[in-house]
Amino acid sequence: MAVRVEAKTAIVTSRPRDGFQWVVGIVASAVPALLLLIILTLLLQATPAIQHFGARFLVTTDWNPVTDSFGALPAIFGTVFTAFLALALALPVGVAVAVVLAEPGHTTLRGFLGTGIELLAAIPSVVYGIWALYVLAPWSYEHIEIPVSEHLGFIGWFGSPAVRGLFNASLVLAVMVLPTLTAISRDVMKAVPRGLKENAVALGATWWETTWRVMLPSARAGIFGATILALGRALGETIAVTMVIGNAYIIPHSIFQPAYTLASVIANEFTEATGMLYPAALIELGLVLILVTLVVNMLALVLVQSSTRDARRAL
Amino acid sequence: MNRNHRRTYLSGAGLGLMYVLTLLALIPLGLVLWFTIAKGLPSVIHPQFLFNSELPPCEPRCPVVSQAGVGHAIVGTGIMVGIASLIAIPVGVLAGIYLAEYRVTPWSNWVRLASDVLVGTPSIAIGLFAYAFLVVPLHHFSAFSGAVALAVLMLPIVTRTTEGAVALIPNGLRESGLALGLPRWRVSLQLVLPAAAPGVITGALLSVARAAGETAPLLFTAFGAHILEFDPSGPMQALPVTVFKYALLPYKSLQDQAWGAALVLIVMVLSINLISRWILRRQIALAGQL
Amino acid sequence: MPRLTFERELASLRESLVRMGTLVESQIEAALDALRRRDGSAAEKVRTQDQYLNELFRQMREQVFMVISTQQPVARDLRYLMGLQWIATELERMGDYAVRIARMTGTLVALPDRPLRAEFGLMGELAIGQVHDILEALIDQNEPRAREVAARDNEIDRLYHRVFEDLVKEIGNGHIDSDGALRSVTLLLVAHNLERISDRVTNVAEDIIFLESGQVVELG
Amino acid sequence: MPRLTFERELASLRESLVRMGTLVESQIEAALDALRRRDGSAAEKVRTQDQYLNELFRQMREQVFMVISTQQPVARDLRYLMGLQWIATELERMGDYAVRIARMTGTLVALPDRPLRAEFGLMGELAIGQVHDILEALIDQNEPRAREVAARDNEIDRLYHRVFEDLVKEIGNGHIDSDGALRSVTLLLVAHNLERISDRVTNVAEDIIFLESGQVVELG
Amino acid sequence: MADVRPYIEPPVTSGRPGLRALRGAGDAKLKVDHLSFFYDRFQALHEVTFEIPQKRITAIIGPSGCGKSTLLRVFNRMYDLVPKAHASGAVFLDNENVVTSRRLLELRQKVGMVFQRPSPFPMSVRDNVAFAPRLLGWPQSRVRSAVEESLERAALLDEVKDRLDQPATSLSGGQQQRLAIARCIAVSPQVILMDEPCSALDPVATLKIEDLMATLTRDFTIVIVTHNMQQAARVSDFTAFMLMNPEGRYGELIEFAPTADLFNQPQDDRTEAYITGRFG
Amino acid sequence: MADVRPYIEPPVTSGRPGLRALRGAGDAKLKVDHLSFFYDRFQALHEVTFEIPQKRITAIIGPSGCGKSTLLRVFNRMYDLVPKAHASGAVFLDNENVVTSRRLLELRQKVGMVFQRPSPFPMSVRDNVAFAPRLLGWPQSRVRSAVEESLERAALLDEVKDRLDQPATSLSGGQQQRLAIARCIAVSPQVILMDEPCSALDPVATLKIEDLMATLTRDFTIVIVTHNMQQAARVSDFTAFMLMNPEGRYGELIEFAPTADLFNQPQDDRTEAYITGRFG
Ligand SMILES: Nc1ncnc2c1ncn2[C@@H]1O[C@H](COP(=O)(O)OP(=O)(O)OP(=O)(O)O)[C@@H](O)[C@H]1O
Ligand SMILES: Nc1ncnc2c1ncn2[C@@H]1O[C@H](COP(=O)(O)OP(=O)(O)OP(=O)(O)O)[C@@H](O)[C@H]1O
Ligand SMILES: [Mg+2]
Ligand SMILES: [Mg+2]
Ligand SMILES: O=P([O-])([O-])[O-]
Repeated sequence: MAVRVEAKTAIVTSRPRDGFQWVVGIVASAVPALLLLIILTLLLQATPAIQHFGARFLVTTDWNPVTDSFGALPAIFGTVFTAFLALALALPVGVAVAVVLAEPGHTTLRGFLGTGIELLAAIPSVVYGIWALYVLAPWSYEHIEIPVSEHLGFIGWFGSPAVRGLFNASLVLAVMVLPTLTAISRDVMKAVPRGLKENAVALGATWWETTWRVMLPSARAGIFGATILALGRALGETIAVTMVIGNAYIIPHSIFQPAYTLASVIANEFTEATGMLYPAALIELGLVLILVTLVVNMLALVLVQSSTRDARRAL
Repeated sequence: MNRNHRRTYLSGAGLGLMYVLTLLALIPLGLVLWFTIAKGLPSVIHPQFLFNSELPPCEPRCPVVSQAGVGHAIVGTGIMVGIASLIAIPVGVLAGIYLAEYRVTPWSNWVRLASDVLVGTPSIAIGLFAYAFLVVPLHHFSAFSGAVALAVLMLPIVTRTTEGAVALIPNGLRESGLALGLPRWRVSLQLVLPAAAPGVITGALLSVARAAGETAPLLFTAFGAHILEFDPSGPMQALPVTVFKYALLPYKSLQDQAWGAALVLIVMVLSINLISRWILRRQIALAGQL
Repeated sequence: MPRLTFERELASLRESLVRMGTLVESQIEAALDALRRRDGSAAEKVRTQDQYLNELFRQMREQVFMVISTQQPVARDLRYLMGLQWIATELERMGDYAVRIARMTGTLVALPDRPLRAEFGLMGELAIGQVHDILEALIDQNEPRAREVAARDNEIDRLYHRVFEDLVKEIGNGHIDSDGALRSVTLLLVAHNLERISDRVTNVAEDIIFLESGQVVELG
Repeated sequence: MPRLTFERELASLRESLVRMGTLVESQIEAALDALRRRDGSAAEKVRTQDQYLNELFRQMREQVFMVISTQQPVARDLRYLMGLQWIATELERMGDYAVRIARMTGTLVALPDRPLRAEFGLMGELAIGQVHDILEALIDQNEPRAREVAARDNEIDRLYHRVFEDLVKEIGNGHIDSDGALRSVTLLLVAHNLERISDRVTNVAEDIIFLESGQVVELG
Repeated sequence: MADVRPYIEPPVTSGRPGLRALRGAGDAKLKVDHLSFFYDRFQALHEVTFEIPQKRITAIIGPSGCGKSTLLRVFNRMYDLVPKAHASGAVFLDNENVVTSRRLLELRQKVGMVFQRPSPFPMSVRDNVAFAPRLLGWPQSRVRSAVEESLERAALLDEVKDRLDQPATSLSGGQQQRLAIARCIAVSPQVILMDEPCSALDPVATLKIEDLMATLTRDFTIVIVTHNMQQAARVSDFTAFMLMNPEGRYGELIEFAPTADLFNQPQDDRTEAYITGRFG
Repeated sequence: MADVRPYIEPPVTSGRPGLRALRGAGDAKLKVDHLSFFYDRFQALHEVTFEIPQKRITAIIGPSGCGKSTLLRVFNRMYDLVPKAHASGAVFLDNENVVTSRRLLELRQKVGMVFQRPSPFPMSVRDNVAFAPRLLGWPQSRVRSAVEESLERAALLDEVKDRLDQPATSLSGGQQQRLAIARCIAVSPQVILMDEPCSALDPVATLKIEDLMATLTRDFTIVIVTHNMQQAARVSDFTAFMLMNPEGRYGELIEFAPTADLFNQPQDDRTEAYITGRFG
């Protein structure tokens, strides 16, 4: 009886502290710490520019180390434009690949395709760069840009073709984000419980109907997330773009014209950057870039996680 | 009846279209590989290309001199990636274990978010960070700062892949271990981690491959050098940097040099990748049985 | 939630049991009829009808097997099934008594005719009434009714003993021929069998109480 | 694969059945003993012992319930269980016969002593032998043996009929007093009960055949 | 009662008493004829031959890996999803050989299937049921009535009638399984195949489904694969017992009989060993 | 036989016949005393009180979600894995209160657990069994003998004695489950908890495990959670029936009794409704 009283008073169960959790937890903290450190450092280094230009920095267009007047708008424009154009090109293909790769059962063809796509991801961007510079760009100049500008030139957007420019940069970017797009989309599609497909088929749905009415809807959010994630990659991609975008610090009036992106400006000019404001301005560009990608990525993560969670619940 | 025929045919057509698009996606791969080999091989076939660290003489239209090589770049890449791995892999693995083993704690969610964001952070920005963090205080470029930049790049990759591999191990294994009266750390390190080893290794390899291929973080940290360097406290050449710098120069011989380096790089990276994929497949098969 | 299949099976079991009951009733009635009317052929008919009864019983048992092995009943359900089966056994036995009475009728018709004692009629009425009512009690799951019916056993016992004593006295008073002797003894056995029937009814009552409440009771 | 628990349960069931059998055997023997020795108290003892038998039977049934509801036997297993239970019922009834014989002994001791017919001894021997052997047949799962034992029924019937006729003749030859009448009739009922016992043995034999082979047969 | 007495009709002498017996076997809906099945090289079924009676519940039991699911998946050609899988022999559904049929869509509309996991589609309850009808291009009105009716027949309408537009994933496990059944009967198939439909459910939900099956037999022929022998015994009218052939390593049909018989007088010793739990 | 006759000892009058009855209840191993359990705010168990007898099999049955697994996981404090989960009340194992105990490792060695999925460790059969003993720092010889003995007791030795060094994943599902049992008894616990140990197995493997459990009771106290009522009936000596309280939304113990009694004369109507399948 006495025992019972004692027992009923012992409400919360005593948990011995888990040392292991603390150890690994602290080690793991390195990651967020690092992220913070990066942002803070850049912020610190960029302060001169930030103080000097303030918000103007984001909307002005001239970039003149001599007069120390810097504006980020053209770079921002180039970055965003190339990224979106690249996605527009990559998305349909990417989803198609994902659908094919997500098919159950392992056939040699599909295995081959899968490996291929992942190798596409493995190729260093600099290699894409050199290939784009010497192979892709000239080819697309001859066989895409010229014909298009001949027929649609009257629309200013399609005039004045050039070997190095927005369009070709987007083209190589599209190739480079394709693996990200497919990889994640495929995983999301694979996460769709096999039962769904079987049920649809058993109900007399064709492959096409099964895919479009059941599989893709289940994976919708995830695929969208994948797209955003790819967008993040496209925004941040440096080297390949730098090599084919043409390095012109302007807001072009044609998608074929040379331009600049945040990353490529930094890559090209940082080492020569001297003085006080110039490096700071470049670093501020970097800061802008980081913040943009950070927002985009978080958005993407939320989407991917939610979708895979749905899939798990449906299972 | 009739309708069903139509549906069947439509479905077939759709499937066909999907496969066509997929093949389309593979064309760039083929082209990249083909041109890299075609343009790189002429340089690489000279055996000394891999060992010498000579620049080809660079007047316009001078012939490729057979002393030219990218040995220094290969060594540099090796050293920097090595150092980076030493920093990133242990931390990454432990962090990954933390994320997998303590999935639901609020802190682990923050860590996970951070590493995902870090994965998405542009490498050039990481380069800037390393520059501001190490080069500026030390007042000179150094391979070490480059290695740090690469490490920052690798860390989140290792973390997430490790987490994935460890999380792949069914919970029953942990519970069984704990139910036998084993302490948590033994279960995690001696039971779960070994089971997940192949996946973890894969993650490490992938991160290595990624680091080996990166240019942007090195541009203003390791900066590059034209001679064979072993001292990490000084500037150092790396393969991707070689490709980037020479490719943009208007000299045929240097461009060939770049193509050659590109070929070496791609072979390195792809082989690492294939190996890791092979390991990973075994991992998945294994985890399936557990 | 009802468990449709099982309920159906139970229903059909109850049904066949009632069927058996009705048959037994009519068998007993027929047997006594034959006895009263000294009708050998009618008695014969009773014996053939008994085949049906046995067949019904066989099926009943088989069905109980089927239900137990396929529905895996427990607790009340199982009790109910077993109870039904026990009752079926009792009914089958009652049928046997009817047959025996019929056989004895066969013996009696061979002997010179003499008026039949009133008690036999009464006992018959009572027995048949009991069988009929106990079946109703089963169907209405009416436990008190079952007890009541079982209680009537005493009535029959009383009659039986009276018959017994009278017959013994009749025998004992010396002047009786061999036919008379055989007749008396046979009638005595008839009475005995009627009495047994009502004992069986008591058993049935006990079974009903068991399958309704799970109690094992000793009536009478 | 044996299904240990179930086998254990079956074993213990068989055991209790044998127990019942032994008890029944001794009950019959004791009852006849009392009859032979005209020992009222011994007869009384038989009736008290019957309590045990009933208790054993109650337990047996309960155990069968337990096994069915917990082990969900099917096919052969279920048949076996049910068979055992039916046999138990028969044994319990045999016990009742012993009790009735004891009761009649009670009646007889009140009457003047007279030598007992040899047939009773014989019938007793036979009946007990049958009970004993049928139980062995059950334990050895020996079907032919069971048939053989059941066949002995005729022997007892023969004796029974002889006793019956003699008694009827005895009554029929006129000069007999009331005591004599009562005695004869009582003895006749004793014989009847012995005969019933061996009928029951036949039923047991049928049950054994059923639980071994699943065939429903009609012996005797 | 006096009138009945003289005329007692002879009792029915059917071997299988009870309601199910009285309903008898009826005629065959699926004729399985020397059916063999191969996963690429591995033979899963060998020369299976039996007839599945119409509007009855036929259970397929047997130890794991003996080919139950495989057999079931032949009936609606689900195995087409498995590369390199092929069958020999024949399965006749109304004189059409399923195995060689090329009109798969019709076949699968005629032969519905319910799986172990309900896996509701990521849409509202209503749309789940309306899925197949819409594919068939039925007019709105007909679709609507079909939804109503199917949910009704699946004994689900009352529980969900005010949640028709909520996502189907919000239903409980048992409800989801009944939804799967409703989804399947929406296109009014003739045969419903069920592959361990209750093994993911708790006893209560299970019994609900079992009762539902009992009522569904009015209109449908049901074939159910189950690990749970008691379940087969409880719900089915006929039972097929399959076993993996020890040397051949392929599944065979050992015995097919009315359930009551199979569980009381199995003809084959292996069947007896299995149902009495003395197998292996 | 002649000698027995005159002396007939009065028959035993135990309410529960059969071997299991004869073994009687013995004394309690686990005393559950007003145990309530909370997943953070959600209450999963309410004031559960009963005693688990030593060296007997105690089954816990009840509909899904009534808290069976939760209860089981209190006995070896597995719930520590769930953050914010806490219990009130007491569970005494030899007068030590499990709920407040701080010596978890000893506790879990004393109270082993077997799960629904066997989840063999990714190593050889031998190492699976030897894993825990080794880490507990037992000497080689003792480990070796422990392995032998545990496999023997788990009725697995004969089947695997020539495959001891093959990966455990190569065993069949049933063998894996028995391996899990062997692994668990290798550290010689006093109590073995089993959470639906057979629900992933086919009937044959299931019966093997059940027989094994019957033999294990010689040395161990076994507590098994199962969805399968028949199984509980078959294997257990005592049964606890739990139910989710309709308004309170928490699991309670409805009835605890010897299995034979619970399945023949359940005292509570809810129990009867559940075991006769008329629940819900
Ligand atoms: N897709 C497949 N490819 C190759 N073999 C398969 C495939 N599916 C099943 N098998 C094999 O075919 C045999 C029968 O499988 P099936 O699933 O029909 O058995 P089952 O009786 O349904 O087993 P369970 O009761 O566990 O579901 C098994 O030996 C299995 O290994
Ligand atoms: N980790 C958890 N966090 C919160 N609630 C939980 C958790 N685990 C279980 N529950 C809840 O506690 C209740 C009891 O769960 P538990 O698993 O013990 O039930 P159960 O009887 O084992 O069910 P089942 O028979 O399906 O295993 C359920 O309502 C469940 O939703
Ligand atoms: Mg299957
Ligand atoms: Mg549970
Ligand atoms: O059938 P009885 O001999 O018991 O009347």
